[in-house]
Amino acid sequence: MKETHNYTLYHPKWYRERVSTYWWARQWSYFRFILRELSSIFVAYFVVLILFLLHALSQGPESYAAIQEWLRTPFAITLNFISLLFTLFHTITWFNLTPRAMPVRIGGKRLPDWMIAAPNYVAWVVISAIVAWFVIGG
Amino acid sequence: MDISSHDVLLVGGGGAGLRAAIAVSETNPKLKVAVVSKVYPMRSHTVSAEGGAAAVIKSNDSLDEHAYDTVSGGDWMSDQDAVEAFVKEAPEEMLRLEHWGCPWSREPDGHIAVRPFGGMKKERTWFAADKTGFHMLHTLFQTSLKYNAITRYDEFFVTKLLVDGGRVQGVVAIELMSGKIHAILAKAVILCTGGCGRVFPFTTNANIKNGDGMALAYRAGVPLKDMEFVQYHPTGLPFTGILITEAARSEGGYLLNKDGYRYLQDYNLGTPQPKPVLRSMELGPRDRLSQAFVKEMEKGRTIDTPYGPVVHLDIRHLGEKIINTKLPFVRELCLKYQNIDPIKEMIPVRPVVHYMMGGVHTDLNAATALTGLYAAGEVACVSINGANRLGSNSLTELLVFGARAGKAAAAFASETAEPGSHVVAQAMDEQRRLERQFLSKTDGRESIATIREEMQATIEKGAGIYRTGDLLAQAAQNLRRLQERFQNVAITDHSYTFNTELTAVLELAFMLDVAETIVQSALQRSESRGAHQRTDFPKRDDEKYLAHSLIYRNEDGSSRLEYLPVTITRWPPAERVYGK
Amino acid sequence: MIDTITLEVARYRPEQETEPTFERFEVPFNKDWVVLDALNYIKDRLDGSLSYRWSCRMGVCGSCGMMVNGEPKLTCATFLSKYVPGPIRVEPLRYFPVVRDLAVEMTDFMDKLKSVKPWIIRQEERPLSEGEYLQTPVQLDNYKQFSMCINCMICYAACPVYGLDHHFIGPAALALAQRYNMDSRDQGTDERLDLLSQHEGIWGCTFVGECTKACPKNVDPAGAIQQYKLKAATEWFKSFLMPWGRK
Amino acid sequence: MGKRSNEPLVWSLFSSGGVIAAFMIPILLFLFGLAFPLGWIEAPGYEQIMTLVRHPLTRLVLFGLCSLPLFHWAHRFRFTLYDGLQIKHLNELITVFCYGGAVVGTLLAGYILWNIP
Ligand SMILES: Cc1cc2nc3c(=O)[nH]c(=O)nc-3n(C[C@H](O)[C@H](O)[C@H](O)COP(=O)(O)OP(=O)(O)OC[C@H]3O[C@@H](n4cnc5c(N)ncnc54)[C@H](O)[C@@H]3O)c2cc1C
Ligand code: SF4
Ligand code: F3S
Ligand code: FES
Repeated sequence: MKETHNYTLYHPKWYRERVSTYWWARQWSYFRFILRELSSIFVAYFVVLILFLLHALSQGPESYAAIQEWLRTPFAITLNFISLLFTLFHTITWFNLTPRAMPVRIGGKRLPDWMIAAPNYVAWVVISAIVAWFVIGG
Repeated sequence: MDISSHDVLLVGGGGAGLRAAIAVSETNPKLKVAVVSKVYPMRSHTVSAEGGAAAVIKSNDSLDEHAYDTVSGGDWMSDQDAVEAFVKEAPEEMLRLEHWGCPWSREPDGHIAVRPFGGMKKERTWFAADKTGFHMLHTLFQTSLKYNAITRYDEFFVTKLLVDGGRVQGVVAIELMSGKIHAILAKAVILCTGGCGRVFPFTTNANIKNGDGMALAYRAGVPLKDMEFVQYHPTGLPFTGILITEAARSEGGYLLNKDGYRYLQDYNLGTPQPKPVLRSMELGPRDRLSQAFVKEMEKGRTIDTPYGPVVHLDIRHLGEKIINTKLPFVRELCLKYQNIDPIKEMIPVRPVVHYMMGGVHTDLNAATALTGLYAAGEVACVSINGANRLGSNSLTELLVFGARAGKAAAAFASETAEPGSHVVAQAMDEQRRLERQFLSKTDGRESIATIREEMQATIEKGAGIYRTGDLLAQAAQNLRRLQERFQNVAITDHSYTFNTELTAVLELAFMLDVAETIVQSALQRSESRGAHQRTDFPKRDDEKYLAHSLIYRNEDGSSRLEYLPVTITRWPPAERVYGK
Repeated sequence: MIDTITLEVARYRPEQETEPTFERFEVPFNKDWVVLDALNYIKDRLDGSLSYRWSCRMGVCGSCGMMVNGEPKLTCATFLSKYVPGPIRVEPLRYFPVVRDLAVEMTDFMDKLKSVKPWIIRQEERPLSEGEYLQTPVQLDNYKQFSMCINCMICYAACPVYGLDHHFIGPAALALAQRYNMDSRDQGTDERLDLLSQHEGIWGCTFVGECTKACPKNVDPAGAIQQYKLKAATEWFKSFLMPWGRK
Repeated sequence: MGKRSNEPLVWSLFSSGGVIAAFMIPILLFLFGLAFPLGWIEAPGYEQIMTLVRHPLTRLVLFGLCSLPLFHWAHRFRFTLYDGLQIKHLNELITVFCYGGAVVGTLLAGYILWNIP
């Protein structure tokens, strides 16, 4: 019993726990959530990268060559590798959440989640192929 | 002490209480209504009701048939004027709930769907899958939020009715959160505190069903009616007492003994058919089914388990689809609590205390013998259920008589004077009693749990499915001894904040009173009728006992019984025939 | 097979303590027991002053939610055997103020339930004499899932957004709003939408999704909220493009 | 908080950005960030890329690809700051930083794409 404690009759003090600043580190599912949210930073990074590339393109072949040079540095490779992992994580979590946000009903029955998520993955493969075809071969 | 004042006060926020509160507000929106409940309203035990609620809505059905089923199901102990009013108002009340949003199960064309139920000759039980009570309670609760005239006192435990000048004028209640004691005054009080299954050791009833309202009324000098009639439901899960709804049988489930034999055919309940037949076999009334179980047990044809003998409820032949759409909760409960899948395995079941036919004696408008005091729901006995309630009549009863109580109390409150100041002094006395007897008591020796368990064992032994004069007399004696020991009960928790030991001890006191009324009423009824089976008087005796028992509390704490003739209007007593 | 199992139960007695402590109790181990049975054993035989809420013991009244080994659970539906050999840590539901021992304060939650107008809103009531509203099983199925909520508040204890900001209306209340919106008998969607498209309403939810994972009744509040967002966004564009379309 | 907020707008931008990012970013990042620099696949030449980028349709897609994912970032990052760091009291600052950043990025993208010869 603490000496300093005072109780007012009929007005018990409620105990409120402050949520720790590191709440997201305490539980695996929360940590996963934070990782998902942080993937947005890498999305933004990607946009910045694209903007640099485009800017270099508009400046002529030398600038474009320079930026390609930079892209070959180990730092850039590492950064892009990590970014790729995060954006993949974004893609997967995003697809898997669509059935939650957009349930589809056919004949009064709710389609199982995977049936709604699956077309996303198919479309993803197709779109990726098209993009690659344009960039590489187009 | 806090004092507040309202026009109409409800004790209890279950189905009956909420329906009554809304009825008061609709009758006279100016009236200030208070709902006092020891748990948040949506925790009330109405939430557990599974199977459904009966009301005539289909064209092949009629009010007379519903009335007849009810009267014969109750072994002619029901007051027939009450039954007629009940069946007549039932459809309208159920429709009202539909309009408030209750998710009733539907037919493909969008009309209300109905299912058969035990003891009913026609399919007339409305259902919301197998969570009917849950949906009804939440619909009522959510709808009640709309009415600004309704003030709620959530988690307030009522300890006493304030009576002065021959009328009730409010209650004393403990606010659990703070321990503060309140005098909540009102011109009219409606008791809706539900049943008292916890008096027994093995029950489907929740922890909060301790007969509080019955004891409150009894202590205030109001008679309790037909307390000897306690319903055993034939199919509870062993150990937990969790109910497997009658709907499991009405959808076509079989009851099988140790040898896989549909034993009900041996007990005058018809011949087995593959499909369910109304008022026959598994769809017989609950009293007869529970009694058949005991007979099977005596013949050694039940299955022994660590939690007592059981029989099997077999629904496997219904198939996965029906089970998942019509009985999903049954499956959920079996998987979760019994670790079996009823699609593949048989469900072990045994009779379990379920419902109280008796209760606070009221008239057709839910008025009790005490001016200003009304009662509705399981706590009350208007007497539609007689000696045995038919499944699915109770939920409807909450609505019909909840609404009637609300209207009557509203009318009464509109032309009645404010509560006087005398009752405040009474409330102070009650506060001092609570302090002295419980909160500041440090010298007790008896454990709450022990007294409670002994009480439960006593009443089970004396007033179980089959009773005898000797065992009842012994039980009465035991209960008196327990009452004495209770004076010496030990209280370890002296805190004002959320003191659940205090509520447990108050509930135990209520239960001891209620147990006594059950045993005394049963002792005096020397006949067998419905749920009251005396092996020493195995016959029904209409000559002497076509009458309700009314039990009163004497000044010295002892009880006395009176009898009131049953009201017969159109259906003279006859033999109860099932399976034909 | 073990004979006993240890429970570490959070105690908070505001008359004596400023913050919770843990107390250890040893209870008999029985494979048929749920955590609530163990608590009842403690209350009946070891320490009568332990305070917590419970009622139905069949997972439908919603009173017995607590943290069991760090996860929000209905204690009447959580078996001891899952945690063998123990110890089992039992705490009050997270993110709510603690009143005493295992009981939390819930008026905030109750106010939130009311704030979403969880009742049928009609421009015109249908007279009882006209019978029931027709509602096909398919229409029923549209909202049925969201009507299964037992108000156990477990989803609140799972949702960090609620933990961080108590103004957030939270999963169960939003699922309840959606339950009425999707009901073919209801006409109050617009009214509720105005209320809930504010920041504290649906937009606070960042789709952590833990509410749905923790919900013992498969209500899927996370889904309800996202569907609501989609609806609110569509309505927003509609009212932007056709300002005359809304009242 | 009586008035209707702008949340539906930013949320819609966030969602569409999320969709685009999910579908397009991994492949592009793989090609430009790893496959080309590491020589797994032969990188297209300057002129080849320019031909592609000059096409108005490509510019439109690129504009969307830059702008919307920035709003996706802005929205998520805003909430991550609120919740992860518990600094909701800096609400205004965060909002300006995040959505402001996205708007600036969008303008920049427009400018660059417009000026590609
Ligand atoms: C498992 C189960 C299944 C059932 N299934 C069906 C069915 O399918 N069909 C059917 O028709 N019937 C069924 N019944 C019966 C029916 O559900 C009950 O009879 C009915 O719900 C009782 O409702 P009530 O409003 O009278 O009381 P309850 O719902 O029990 O409410 C009692 C209220 O009183 C309050 N209260 C009690 N004591 C105090 C006090 N001292 N101070 C303050 N407040 C107090 C409580 O807080 C609570 O709010 C079933 C019952 C059980 C147990
Ligand atoms: S949504 Fe689920 S977890 Fe949340 S209160 Fe309702 S039943 Fe409990
Ligand atoms: S956990 Fe919380 S953030 Fe949203 S999806 Fe569920 S309410
Ligand atoms: S006690 Fe009712 S839900 Fe657990």
